[in-house]
Amino acid sequence: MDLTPILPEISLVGLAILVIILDFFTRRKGTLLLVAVGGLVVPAAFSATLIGRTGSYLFDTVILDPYAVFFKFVFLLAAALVLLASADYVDRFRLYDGEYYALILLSATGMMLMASTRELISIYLALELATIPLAVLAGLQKDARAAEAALKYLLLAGLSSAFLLYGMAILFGLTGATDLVGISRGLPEAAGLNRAALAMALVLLVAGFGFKISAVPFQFWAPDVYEGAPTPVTAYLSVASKMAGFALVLRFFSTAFANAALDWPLIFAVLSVFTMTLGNIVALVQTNIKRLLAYSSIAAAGYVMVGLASGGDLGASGLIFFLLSYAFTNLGAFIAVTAISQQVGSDDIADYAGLARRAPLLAFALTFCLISLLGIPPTAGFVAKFYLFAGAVQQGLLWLAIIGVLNSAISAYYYIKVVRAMYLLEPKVLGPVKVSAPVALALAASMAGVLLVFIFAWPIIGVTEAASRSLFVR
Amino acid sequence: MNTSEPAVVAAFYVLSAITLGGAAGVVFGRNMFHAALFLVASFFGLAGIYVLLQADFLAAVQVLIYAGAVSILVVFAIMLTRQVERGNEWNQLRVPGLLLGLLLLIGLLAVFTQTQWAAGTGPYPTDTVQVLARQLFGPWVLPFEVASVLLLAALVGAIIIAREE
Amino acid sequence: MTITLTHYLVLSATLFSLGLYGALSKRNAVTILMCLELMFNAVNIAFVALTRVVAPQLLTGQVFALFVITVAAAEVAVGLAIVLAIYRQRRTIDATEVDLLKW
Amino acid sequence: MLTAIILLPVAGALLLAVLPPDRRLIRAVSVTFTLLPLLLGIYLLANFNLTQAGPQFVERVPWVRILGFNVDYYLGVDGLSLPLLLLNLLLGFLAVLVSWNISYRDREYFILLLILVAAVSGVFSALDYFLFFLFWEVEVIPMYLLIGVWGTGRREYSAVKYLIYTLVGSAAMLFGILWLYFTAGIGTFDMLELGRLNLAREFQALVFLALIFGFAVKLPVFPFHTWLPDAHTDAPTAVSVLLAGILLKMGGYGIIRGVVNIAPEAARIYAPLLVTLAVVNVVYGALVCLNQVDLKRLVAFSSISHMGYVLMGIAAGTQTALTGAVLQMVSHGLITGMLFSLVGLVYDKAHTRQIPDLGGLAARMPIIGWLFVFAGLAALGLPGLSGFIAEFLVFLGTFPVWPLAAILGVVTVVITAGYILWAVERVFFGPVKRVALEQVGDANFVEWLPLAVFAAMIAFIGVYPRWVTEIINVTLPQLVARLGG
Amino acid sequence: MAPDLAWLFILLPLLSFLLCVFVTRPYPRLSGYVTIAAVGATFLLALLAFWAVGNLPADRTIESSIQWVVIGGSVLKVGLVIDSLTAIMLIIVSLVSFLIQIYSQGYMAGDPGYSRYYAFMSLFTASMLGLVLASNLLLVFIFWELVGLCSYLLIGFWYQRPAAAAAAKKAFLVTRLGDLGFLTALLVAFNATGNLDIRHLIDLAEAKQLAGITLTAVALGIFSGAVGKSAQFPLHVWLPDAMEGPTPVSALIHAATMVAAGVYLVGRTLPLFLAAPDVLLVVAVIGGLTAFIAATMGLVMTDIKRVLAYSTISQLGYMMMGLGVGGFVAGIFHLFNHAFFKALLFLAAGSVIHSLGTQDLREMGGLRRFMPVTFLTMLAGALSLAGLPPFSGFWSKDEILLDALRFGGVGQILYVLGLVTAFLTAFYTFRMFFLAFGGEYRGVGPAPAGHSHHGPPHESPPVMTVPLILLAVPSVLSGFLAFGGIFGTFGEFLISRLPWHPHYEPGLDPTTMALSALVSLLGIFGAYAFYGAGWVSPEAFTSAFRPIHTLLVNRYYMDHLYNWIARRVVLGVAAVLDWVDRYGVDGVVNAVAELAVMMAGSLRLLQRGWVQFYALMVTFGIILLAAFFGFFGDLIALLRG
Repeated sequence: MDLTPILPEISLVGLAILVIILDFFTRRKGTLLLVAVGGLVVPAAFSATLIGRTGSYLFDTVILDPYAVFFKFVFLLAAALVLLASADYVDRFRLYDGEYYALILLSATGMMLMASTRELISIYLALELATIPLAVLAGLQKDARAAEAALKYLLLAGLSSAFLLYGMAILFGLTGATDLVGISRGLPEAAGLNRAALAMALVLLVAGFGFKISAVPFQFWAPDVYEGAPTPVTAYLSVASKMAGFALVLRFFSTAFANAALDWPLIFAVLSVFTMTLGNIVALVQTNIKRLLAYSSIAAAGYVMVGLASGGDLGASGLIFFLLSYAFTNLGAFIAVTAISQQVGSDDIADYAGLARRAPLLAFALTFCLISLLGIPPTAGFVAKFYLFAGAVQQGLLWLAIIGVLNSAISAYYYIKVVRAMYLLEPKVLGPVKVSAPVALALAASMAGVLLVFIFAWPIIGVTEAASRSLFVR
Repeated sequence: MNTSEPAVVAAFYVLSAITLGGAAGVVFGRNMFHAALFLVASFFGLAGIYVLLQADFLAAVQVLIYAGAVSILVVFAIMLTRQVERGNEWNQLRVPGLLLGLLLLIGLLAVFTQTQWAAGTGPYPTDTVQVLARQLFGPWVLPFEVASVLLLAALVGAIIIAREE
Repeated sequence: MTITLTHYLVLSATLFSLGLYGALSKRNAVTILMCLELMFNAVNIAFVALTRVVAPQLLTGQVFALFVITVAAAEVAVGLAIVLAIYRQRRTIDATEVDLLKW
Repeated sequence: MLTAIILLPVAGALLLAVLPPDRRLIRAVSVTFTLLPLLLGIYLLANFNLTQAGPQFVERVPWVRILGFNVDYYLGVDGLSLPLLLLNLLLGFLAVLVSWNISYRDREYFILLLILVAAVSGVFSALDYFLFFLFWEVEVIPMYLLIGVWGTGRREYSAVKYLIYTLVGSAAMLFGILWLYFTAGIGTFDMLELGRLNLAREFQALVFLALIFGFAVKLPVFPFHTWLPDAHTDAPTAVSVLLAGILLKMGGYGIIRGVVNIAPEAARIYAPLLVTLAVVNVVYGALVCLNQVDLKRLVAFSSISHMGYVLMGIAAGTQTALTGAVLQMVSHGLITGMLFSLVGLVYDKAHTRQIPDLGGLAARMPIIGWLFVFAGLAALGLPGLSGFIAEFLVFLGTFPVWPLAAILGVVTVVITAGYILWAVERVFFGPVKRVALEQVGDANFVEWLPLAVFAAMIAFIGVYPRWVTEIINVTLPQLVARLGG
Repeated sequence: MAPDLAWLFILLPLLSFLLCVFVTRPYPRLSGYVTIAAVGATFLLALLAFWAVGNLPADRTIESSIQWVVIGGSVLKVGLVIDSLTAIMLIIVSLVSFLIQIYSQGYMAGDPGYSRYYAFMSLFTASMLGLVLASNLLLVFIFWELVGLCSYLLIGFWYQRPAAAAAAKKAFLVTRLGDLGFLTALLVAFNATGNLDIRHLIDLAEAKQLAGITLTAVALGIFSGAVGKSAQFPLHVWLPDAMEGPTPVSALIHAATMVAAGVYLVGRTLPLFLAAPDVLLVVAVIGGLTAFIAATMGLVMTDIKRVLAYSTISQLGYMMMGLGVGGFVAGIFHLFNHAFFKALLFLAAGSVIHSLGTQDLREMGGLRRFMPVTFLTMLAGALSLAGLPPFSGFWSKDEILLDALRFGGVGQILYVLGLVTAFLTAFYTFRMFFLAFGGEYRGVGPAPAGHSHHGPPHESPPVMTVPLILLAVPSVLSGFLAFGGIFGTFGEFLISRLPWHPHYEPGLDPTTMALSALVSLLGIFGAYAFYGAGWVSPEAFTSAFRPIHTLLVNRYYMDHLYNWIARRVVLGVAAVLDWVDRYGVDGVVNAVAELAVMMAGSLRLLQRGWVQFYALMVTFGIILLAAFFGFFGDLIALLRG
């Protein structure tokens, strides 16, 4: 049995266990972090050895293709940045910092598997492995809000899982297969009378995945959980978890329903409209930065679904590129928020007043990320937006593209509200804001990412395009 | 699996009644402890259904994990939260919840009653444990391992969440 | 009178809907978790029943159900832990009162 | 060369970010890094080949070659863009001088100013639609901050309004660009290449609307103009100068290069609509000016009126009218830049811009007063100054096509004269109105130096417009041929 | 004379303008000298040009032009031409300007804006010379606007006086109203011919190659400009107010030269009018009407400069009427004569004002004793204006009346109107004269600020009186140019070197001469009766004609009407539009924003923080989607083809 395809995951689990064990022996602040972040080199190295390999392993439960490998790296990177960003935050749950790091790593393992499997049972387990640690992480802080966030996350995750499973059961019943390729082979035969069953399965699957990617109307948990969870966890939720969801959804639908006589992109097109519009509009009236970013990330999910709806190579490539750009951008934003709230002691946008004078670099970093979210150059977000909507237009989804671009214009209003607070208002309190080295490093890395993805957009698009193409190769 | 053996038919209906009755007890019961007991009953009913379906290993697992472990956890939680006196109240969504539940049920029934399911080949094994073992440690070894990691994560998580400072 | 696959599926659907109804309309968080468990069990019935028809030799559905049981157990464990945490913080596990985070 | 013009201010901005925040150093760097591009621009002008219609000083590097996506780093200037590029460089330099007295957070201010200038240079030199859009978008945030942080009055409202309007416009534009790209199907964003196609009439008619919307907001065209008075009024002086002087021109330039040239048939279809809007702009803007009590707001509305002539010229589509339109953009950039600088000085010294609170200032600040009269006369189209010939060419070119519009434009000249002279009378003439105004001083050297440059340029172009029209007419004939006019 | 030398006419004073602005501003006297030198030089040049034109072969002119703007096939040229008309105009402008610049040294002495005054004066002279030299309509228009600018700047010279500032603005706006027509005429002409060269247009018009509508539009447009510039009814209202400027400015710009530019322009383009007889008739009627109306208003003015201003309007109407009845030579001759005597009258009035510090006739009187030179020179000017033979005004006025008579039809009515106007002119001229110089001094208080002189009236310094004397000479004698001169009579010279051949029929009509001399005498006598001898009380007389008097004093309520239109209508519309802009157009925008926020406000209510509600929504979503896809799936598939 060739285990090399899952060596990154195995080593990641090993790292998580190592961190937990080390936690018993070391009390020195920083050691664990160093081990957790530094240890990521191992899975990264293993992933690197997988570059260029394609194929199906471990009884077809693991897939290796550029798509999977690409996402392995992205999740490792996201995990690393989130870990770094947590350096100061973990003081709030000092006792459990080892477990905190370990759970992040375990969740990352689940995400990596989500991107590299195409078999229902594995998908389900990978999904749960990614989800359950997140519920714990959300509730790690011993306060009412964190616990509430965890409860909401867990309950709705459970409900979604139930729907998802039901959908999978129907698919299984229709085709007798659990691997997506087998399902796609079986589906055309299951047409005709079974349309209703297929539609029901599709809807249930969308509902199940919709939770992960926070698509309307399955998005309700997001703002509450984002607000209540520790900010680095929020970052992780909004970036890594969502990316994993999309990575899975894209592979799932483009593989399983490739031959189905069912217009599944349409469902995403419709949801996309509602998702981005709701996200953007409700964000207009938010006063808490984390909630604001939560709604913004709902809106972003709407944009990504434009890529899903577009289908085809360009759509998929646009989606992947958008996710990458979004990863750096949103991580950057949340890391900045983490650093700021650590000092300012509030997530209220009003308390960001005059931040540009107290912490010019931090304010600039946040602004830069917000600009990227808004899709204005010179940031990754600009290219991502352009590229994503290009896919929609290419596929003739003009109406969707129009709604999309208009939405992105609306979003300016609330992003700029934050910029306004930081730059236009006078500080209420004076005094500089300090940022610890790991957080600064994470922030710098995110910003570099945002800028570099913009500058080297085209080589990177080459990669995303290869990744997307590998999805459609049978 | 289609069978018209009277004993099986009767068993099916009795077990279904137990299962659904137990579930209804959970939902409609007024007392939390009763609800937990109804849950156990429902789990047992399900185990019976599995036996009817000749999934004996699964029935055993169902009894062990659900009727045993999960139920005990639930009872612990009920006792620890000391909310028994409030009973098992309804919230304001009683009517819309019922409506939506019924709608979903109608949809599912509509699907289930008219779908042509895929036709598998081959006989049903007599010894399901052996087949399951081979399957679990064969094709589904990865999920199996993932499940173990998942349990580890849940274990760690449950401990640190539940622990008092 | 013949017991067919459809019978089992109807049982599954009914149990699922019942569980959903409970999850939607009961106040107690523990009850909600219990109802979730019922829903997972309903899924399991469907898997186990279906596998006899669509993959009788491989028992895929039973394998699936086994994993669902495992995951559900893990989920309920974490869930109950969280309920305890909520109770410690808020002295209530009424889901309608857990609404600090909104809008 | 063009790259250097674009990147030099960016380099200046970076330098400012790392250098110590010393007042004199900041100004030295800002002046240097706006003057150098200006000198380079003058070098371009000197070496511009008046017989070559296509773009010159071309820099073209393939940038993307993926999945039918071909983007080039493609810079170049032709007769259409060179005057506007130079205008931008000049105004950028002058804006630094005008900002000399900024003391609040001056380092950030100049950084943003430099980025703004660089972005606009990019817009005027980009020949690839993607690149054009990129530069177009870069400008938005610095402008928002400049208005929002250093503005006056309802600066936050105005800044956000500017931002939202611009972004809604550019959203439509983004859609239009993509649609154009995929429908044209030649796999390039090259604006000139796209401008040689003959796209289907129906498609032109639709994509025209999407593309022009963004530019129309910027120009601005009624009824999308209401951001302008607010933004101009509340922006700091130098930013108003750039906003009115340059950013509006991006709209006019964009319409010519990015819309009309690519969808000429649609331009013919929509010409009645455009010319109607142009007349509304001209007349409406002028009339509303009469009711303004804030001097700066008055100048802002006058911009709406004057930019209406640009739209009129474009709608007419004859060579004369288009020459007039482009010349009007250059001329208006200078005139309004000068007017805003002057209003800024008045505000600095008298601490109010409310016309009823001012009066008799010419006696206290003769330089400012008479320069204001000069600029006002230029704005009302006095022959010998640049505004006249530009508007005259627009009229001349429009009259054969849309006689009524041209005549309405001519009539508005009186209203223009009315609000300008009335404002001059109320602000500068008559006895000194309040005791507080007795003490106000006149402009010092740094203050009147940019004004002198403005005045010289206005007079120079007014007396010898061929200097500009020759350049414009190197490129225009092709466009006119496409328009069939 | 080399054709390109013509540009010197413009460049010399322009240079002086630039010098005054940038170099000699701190040294006022120097500015004066520079200007005087420059204008003097142009006068010499004008003489040279006159001599050169006179020696040209018949029908030849001196021309020089450059291509100003070239756009594709169309070329905008600007060029200068010196022909006989130009030569005459050059002499008028440069000579009057020269004398006035000298005079101004005295009048403006000590004014803080002395340098500015001379700068503007230089600019004006440059522009005015450019205007008369321009060979195409575009350049005419350019200088036309520039002289308007100088008029604006000089009326508002004492800008600290609200009245001056308002008058300046009014002058600019009202003339610009007329210029709209002019500009439109340019558009029409260029569109029709692709050329704005006057000679070209005249050739086309004479060859009947222009469509009637085009011709009418162009002629009407040009006349509209002339109405504004030459203060013809109904745009005459700015000129009386323009008297707020320094008196030498009034003399130069608002009497001798700029206001005559309208007449000059109509004269220069007269063939276009001749080819469009309807417009020609309009010119004649408007001219006659203006002459009469202005004269009536002149009767009741108490401000010495305003009397002169109305007389100017009236005389300009006379000239316009002359042109309108086809009397090219008569009109231009009157322009020529009027330039001198009206400049003289203004300067003399300026001398009075300078001495007394008031412009109010009621505060003057008996000045003949204090200011003998002024008295005598003003008498010469007044007699010329009144049209008494043999003073210059008589001869040209007579020719105009004769041409009107010859014109026939409406011309005969205009003839009568002209005679009545001549009577009125003589009356109000001498009313003014007697009020100022006759009787006893009625002056009171000290001179207002700005004038340094106090005490009793006194004669002005020589720097002022010498120009008066020099101007008195042509006022008395220039009429005789009708009978001979260096290059033939005025008329012969005028028509000899033009791009077209005006109809000119020299000759005198004894009846007309007698009639006009008689009405002038009657007018003077009447004025003497009222104001010189006091036989009739003016007060009693006016109270007898109270309504008419009120109407005249209120200037036919025309200013009221214009003010009402400007204040109520234009500003009212502006206010309404501004309101619409703020609350209508912008209101929609803000409403959209409000709507979005409202939507946000209601949508966020869904996010009520209650997890089961979320679960409910999820379920609801599933059911909706299922319904959508289950039931409408086929429909959608159908719709999407």
